[in-house]
Amino acid sequence: MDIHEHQAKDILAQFGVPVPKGGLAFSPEQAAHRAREIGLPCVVKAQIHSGGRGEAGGVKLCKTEAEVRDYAADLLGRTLVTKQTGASGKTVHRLWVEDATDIAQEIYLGFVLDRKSERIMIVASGHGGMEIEDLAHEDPDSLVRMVIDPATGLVEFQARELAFRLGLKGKQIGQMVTTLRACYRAYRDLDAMMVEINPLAITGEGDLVALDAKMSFDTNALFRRPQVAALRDPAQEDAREAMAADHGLAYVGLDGDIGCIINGAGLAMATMDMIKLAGGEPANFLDIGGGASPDRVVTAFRTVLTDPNVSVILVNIFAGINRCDWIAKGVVQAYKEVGLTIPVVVRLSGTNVTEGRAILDQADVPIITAGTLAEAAEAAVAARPQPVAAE
Amino acid sequence: MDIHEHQAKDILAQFGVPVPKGGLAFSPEQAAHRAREIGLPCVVKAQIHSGGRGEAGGVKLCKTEAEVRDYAADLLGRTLVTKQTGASGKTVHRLWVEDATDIAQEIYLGFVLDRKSERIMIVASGHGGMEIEDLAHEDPDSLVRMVIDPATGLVEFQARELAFRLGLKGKQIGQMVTTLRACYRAYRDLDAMMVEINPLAITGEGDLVALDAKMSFDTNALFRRPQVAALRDPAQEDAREAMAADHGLAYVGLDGDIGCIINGAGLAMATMDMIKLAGGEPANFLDIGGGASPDRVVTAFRTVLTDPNVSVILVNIFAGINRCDWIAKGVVQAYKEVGLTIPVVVRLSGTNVTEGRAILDQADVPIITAGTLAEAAEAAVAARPQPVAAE
Amino acid sequence: MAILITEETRVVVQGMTGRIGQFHTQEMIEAGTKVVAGVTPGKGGTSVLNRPQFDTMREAVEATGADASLLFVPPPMAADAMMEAAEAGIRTAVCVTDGLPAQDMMKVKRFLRRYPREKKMRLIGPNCAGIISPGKGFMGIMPPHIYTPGRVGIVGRSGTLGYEAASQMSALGIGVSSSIGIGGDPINGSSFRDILKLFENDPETDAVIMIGEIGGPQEAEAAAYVRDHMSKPVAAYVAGLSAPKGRKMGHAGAIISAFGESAQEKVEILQEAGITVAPNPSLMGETVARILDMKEAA
Amino acid sequence: MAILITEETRVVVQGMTGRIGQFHTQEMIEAGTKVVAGVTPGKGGTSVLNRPQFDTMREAVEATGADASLLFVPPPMAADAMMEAAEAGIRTAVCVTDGLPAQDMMKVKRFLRRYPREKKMRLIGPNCAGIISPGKGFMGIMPPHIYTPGRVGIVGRSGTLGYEAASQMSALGIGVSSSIGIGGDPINGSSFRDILKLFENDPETDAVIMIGEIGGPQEAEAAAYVRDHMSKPVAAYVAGLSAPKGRKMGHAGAIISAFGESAQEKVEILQEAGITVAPNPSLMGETVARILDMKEAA
Repeated sequence: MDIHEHQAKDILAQFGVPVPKGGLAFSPEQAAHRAREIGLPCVVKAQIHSGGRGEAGGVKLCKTEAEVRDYAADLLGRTLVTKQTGASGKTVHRLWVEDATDIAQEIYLGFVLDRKSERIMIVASGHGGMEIEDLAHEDPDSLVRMVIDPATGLVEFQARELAFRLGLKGKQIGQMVTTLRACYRAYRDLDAMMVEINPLAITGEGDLVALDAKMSFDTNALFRRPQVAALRDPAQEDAREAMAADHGLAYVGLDGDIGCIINGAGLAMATMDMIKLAGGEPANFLDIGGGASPDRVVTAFRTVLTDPNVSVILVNIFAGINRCDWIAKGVVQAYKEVGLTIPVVVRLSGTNVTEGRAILDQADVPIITAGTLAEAAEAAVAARPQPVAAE
Repeated sequence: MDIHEHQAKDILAQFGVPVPKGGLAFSPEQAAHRAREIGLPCVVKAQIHSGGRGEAGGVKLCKTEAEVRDYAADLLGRTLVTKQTGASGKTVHRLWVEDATDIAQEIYLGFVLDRKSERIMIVASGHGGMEIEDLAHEDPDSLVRMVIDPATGLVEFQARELAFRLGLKGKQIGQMVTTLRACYRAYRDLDAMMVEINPLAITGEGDLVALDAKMSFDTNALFRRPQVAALRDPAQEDAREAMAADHGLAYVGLDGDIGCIINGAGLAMATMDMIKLAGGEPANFLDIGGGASPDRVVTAFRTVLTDPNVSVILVNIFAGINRCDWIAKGVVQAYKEVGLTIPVVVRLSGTNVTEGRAILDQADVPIITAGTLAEAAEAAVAARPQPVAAE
Repeated sequence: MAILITEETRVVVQGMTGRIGQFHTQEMIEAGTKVVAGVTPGKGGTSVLNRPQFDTMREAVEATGADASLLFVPPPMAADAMMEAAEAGIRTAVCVTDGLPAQDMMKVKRFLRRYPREKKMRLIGPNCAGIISPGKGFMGIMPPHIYTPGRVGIVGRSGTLGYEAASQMSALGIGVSSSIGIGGDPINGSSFRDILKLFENDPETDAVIMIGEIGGPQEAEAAAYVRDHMSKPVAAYVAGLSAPKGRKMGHAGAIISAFGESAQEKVEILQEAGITVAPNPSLMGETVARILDMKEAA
Repeated sequence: MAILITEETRVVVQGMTGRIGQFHTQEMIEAGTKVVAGVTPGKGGTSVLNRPQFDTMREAVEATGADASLLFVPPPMAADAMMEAAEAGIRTAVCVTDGLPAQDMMKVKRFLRRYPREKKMRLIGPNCAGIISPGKGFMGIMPPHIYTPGRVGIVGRSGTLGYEAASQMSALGIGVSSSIGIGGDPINGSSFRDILKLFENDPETDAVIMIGEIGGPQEAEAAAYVRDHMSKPVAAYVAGLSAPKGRKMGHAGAIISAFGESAQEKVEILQEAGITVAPNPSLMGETVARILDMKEAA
C-alpha cells in the first residue's frame, strides 16, 4: 500500500528524520495561506502516489503568493502522467507546500526487503536526486548496500560507517545516524515494505533534510497497523483493482483484449504466457482464489468486463480446493446476469470436472470448451472478433 | 532504582496489564474523596518502597468513607518497619486507594535478570501471595521458570504455554499472554531490573488483575529513560547513600562502628572482611572510586561521619588510577576541615605511595599508619575507644 | 522413500478444529495420511475426526510422537504457531496460510536459527498448496487423485500450476515421487535449492521438474545448485513471460523488482546451468518425458 | 606467551583522544605496549601521542593491522563501540568503562554470537581494570610497576583487590604471567571459566589465583571447570563475607540475590572443587605460595 509524500514525511519526522516545514492544501486559497505561514519562496508539490512528479510538471518553486495560487489552481484536478503512473496517470487532489531548501548535495537513501538475505537492506548513494534504477545504471559504484540483522537492529556504528562511506562530515554524521535509525525503526515498527528518501539533501548550511519521501506498506500487516491503514487514499488507486480486492480477487489490468479468469497466481501467469504464445494479448491478470462460489465467478466476470478493451474471456480452472461444478454454475449464471455478448472459452480440470463439464454442456449458453491449457489459449485467440495477430 | 506500587501499576497498565481502578491520596480528605470516586469497599495501601506492607499494618480493606479517613490519618506520616526496610523503616507520605477485588486465586509473577543465561527470566507460580523467597522454600515445585531469547522476545506460544502450565483456563489464557508480554515489553523498553506482580489475582469472575506491583530500574540506563528517572522518590531513599551517590561515592550503611574509606568495591569488601576477622564490625561500605581528589576524600570523611556509631575510620587505598599523595592530602585536609576527634588508620599502597606517606608523616595530625591490609584492620579494631570484641 | 512425507510420517494439524482445517484433514485421512492429533489453544481435551486435540504443540508431540505439522492458522497467529511447532520438536511443518506479514516470516526464520542443523525444523510455505508423496500421504490442500505415484519430483511456487504439471505428467504415464509447493511469498521457509537437495538425495527420485515464476533470487540460486551439485536431470518452467515490471501478480513474491527477476532472465540462467526449460506451460509434461529419455539414453 | 596480551599485540584505543584515554595510553606506551592507533568518530586524520586517529574501527584495523582494542568510551556509546570492534575483526577487546546498562551488555553478547567461534572477539569487561602480561604490555588502568613477571595467572573481578594480590605475591617473590580483570558487572564479556581455560592452556602459566566476590553464578561455574578440566593448581579468595543480603556492594554485580551467591557459600563450592581458598584477603600471596609448593612437592 502506497501513501503520499506528505504522509511519509509526517511519519518519518515522528521517528526523528529532519524534514522541511510544510503544510497541506486542497485549494489555491489554502495553498496561498500555507505559503504565508511557511514563508516564501516555497515549493508546491502535487501529491499523487508516484515518483517522477517533477518531470511531469507537478513540482514548482514559487516566489510569490500569487504564483503559488496560480500554480495550485492549475495543478488541482489535473491528471499527471509520470514514468511510474502508466498512461492513465493519476489525478492531483491535494498539494504539499513546503519551505524551499538551499541544496548543496543530494543523497539517495532507500530501505527495502532484500529477498536474498531475507532481511531489510539499506541502499544509499552520495549521488542522489535521480531514480534508483537510473542510479544503478549510470553510477553503480556510488551505491552502498548494508543488510540489517534483525536480532540487533541497525547498530549505531554501522549507521556511522555508512555515513562516513557516503563522505559525510562533522554534524552530518550524527544527523545521518539519526536519519538511518529513524527510517529503520519506521520500517520495522510500521511493517513497511519500502522507505525511500530521495533526495536526502545537504543544505547550504551543511544540514541533512529529507526533501522527498516515499513509503509503502505490507498489506498483509495492516490488521495490526490501523494507523497506517487509515492513510489509504482510494482516489490514487486503480478503481478496478481496488474493487476486485474488496471481493477477494487479485486483479491487475494490462493492455491486451483477452480477459482472464483463472485460479492460482502461477496458473494465471502461465495462462497469460500461453495466450501470448498463441498470438494474443491478455487484458488482465485475475486470480479467483480458492473455494470460489458461483457468485464470486460472476463478480470476476463483472470485474473483467469493466475493461472496454476485452473482446473475449478465457476461464481456466484447475480445481483443487475449488470445485469445477461451482465454477461452471458461476459461468452460466454470469451469462444470464451480466448479459454477456462476447465469446467465452472455458477450460476445467481437477475436482468435480465431470460435473462441471456436464453443467456447461446442458446450459443454453454459447460457451467454447477446451480440454487443455494450450487448446484454451488457442481457442481464445481464435475467438476474438477481429484478430490482430496478422498485423 | 525502586518506585512505588502505584507508579509500577501505572506503567504496567500502559503496557496492557489489567490493574484495579485506583487513585493517589496525600491526605485523609483526599483518601476519602478517592474512595467516593472508586466506590466502597476499597483498599487503602501505604506507598513505601518495600514489600511486606500488609504484615506491617500498611494495607487495610475499608467499608466506609469514615474508615478510609481514619485509617489514612493514622497511616500518613507513620514509619513502617517491614522485613525489607531494615530497622529504621520507611515513612508513609502517600496512599493508594484502590477498588477492592474479590480474589479466587493468587498467582506469583516475576521478571528478573538471570545472570546464568544473561537473559530476562520469568518466574511464576500458581500459588502466589507470599514472598518469592518463601515460595521457593515452601513450594518449590510450583515455580515455573522461562528464559526469554532477546533476539525474538517473548513469543506468544511461550506465554501461552506458561499460562497453561499455571493451570489457567479459557479467557485467562489470553489475559495471561497479554500480561506476560506487557511485563516483558515494560522490562525491556524501560530498562527495568525487576518486575513483580504478586499477587496477580484471579477474581471471582475468573479475570486476571494485578493486585500488587513492584518495579526496579537499572540506574545505569536512566540517562536514556528520563520518564523513569522522574519517578524517583528521594523521601524513600537512605539520605546518606543518596548524598554519597551525588558525590560519586558508593556508600552502603551497615551496623558496626568502624567507618571505611576504600578505593574499589572488591578491596572495600575484602577490607570489611579483614575488620570482621580482626574482631570488629564495619559501619559502612564506601568505594571512593578512581582518580579521587583531596576534596572527594574530605566528602568521604563527611559521609562516613554522618553515622553516629562510627568510632574509628579506616582508610585503605591501593592506588592505580588514584594517587596516594592526593589521598594523603585529602586525609590531612579532612582533619582540619571536619574537626575529626576519632582515631583514623591509614594504609596507602601503589602509585605515589612514598609521596603519600611523606605527607602524612609531615602533617601535624594523629594518624595511625599501617603497611598492609591485615595491619590496617587490626590497628582499626585496636583503636576503638571501647572494644566490643571481648563481649 | 520419497521426501518430507511418507506413510510413516505422524502428522499433527494446527487449527484442525476450524471448518477449513477439518475439511482438509478429512481428505488427508482418506488418502491414508497418518494424522495423529490436532492443536488449538483452548480446545485441549476434545476430539475432532476421532483425533485428540491439545492446547499446545508440546503436549501434542509428547502424547502422540508427531514429527510433522500442517498449519491452518489465520495469518495473525501463523508465525507464532510455526515457532511453537519448531520448539516442540516437529521435523517438518507445512504452512498453507496465505497473507502473513513479511516481518513475521523474518522473525520465524530468525527463530529457527537457534536450533542446530540436526534439530532444525524444515518449514514449507507459507502460502503453499502443501506436500504430497502420491500413494503415501499428503499434507495440504491439493487434490490427491491427480497425482500418479512414480519417480519424478515436482517443486513449485504455485499450487495450481503444480497440479497442471502433475496432470500433464499423468497423461503421459509419468508418476511423481513427491510434489512440494514452496509457496508464493517473498520469504518462505524452504527455497527451491533446499528441496532440490532433498530430491538429489532421494533414491526414489530419478528426475525433477521445478516450476518457478517471476520475482526473487531463488530460481537463480537453484540453478547454481543444479549446475554444481546435482546429478539428476532437471526440467523447469518459469511463469510470467507476459508480466509487466513492478506489478504484483497475485503472489506477494511475484513481482519483478531487480535485474534477473523477469521470466526471460530466469529462463536464460536456468538454461545456462544445464536445465531443460519447457518453452511453454502446456509442455511441462513433455519436457519431463524428454529429460527422462535423455537419462535413459545416457 | 602469557594470555590475551603479549609484546606482539597491536592495540587500538577507542576513545584515545579524551583526557582519560590519552593519560592511560601514555602509560601503556611507556610500559612497552604496542599501541598502533586510536579511534574517535570525527577525529579521523588527526594524530594523538604520535598515533594516527581514525573515524571507524574498520579503517583503523585495515590501516594498522590492530588485533586488540581498549575502550575508554562513555557508557551510552560503549556497547556500540564494542560491537564495532567485533565487526572490524578485533580479537581481544578490553572495556574499562563503568556504568553500562545491563541490556546493552545483553545486546553486545547477542551480537557477538553471530560470529563463528574462530572469528569471535574475546571481550574483557566492562567495568574492569584491564589486562596485563608484566614486562610485555598492558591494556587498562592498572599501575604496571606493582607486577613482577612470572608464572602465576591472576583473574579477578575487582581491580584494586587484584593489585593487592599482585603486591602480596611480589612481596613473596612470586611473579605473574598475566593478570586479567573480568570486571564487576552482572553481565560481562568473559567469565572466570573463560579465563581459567586460557590459563590452563598457557604453557607459561603454572598456577592461577582467582579472586571472586559475592553475587552471581560465575564462581560456581568456574569451580566446576577447575574440578573437571584443570590440571594446574588454583587458589582463590572470595570477597564479601561481611556483606548483607540484597544490598549492592559498589559493583553492580556484587549483590547477593540467590542461593549460592554469598561469599561463604562460594567458598564452600570452591573448596569442594579442590581449590585452595585463602582464609582472608591478606593471605592471598601466601595461599599462592602454598599451592606452588604443593605442586613442586607433587
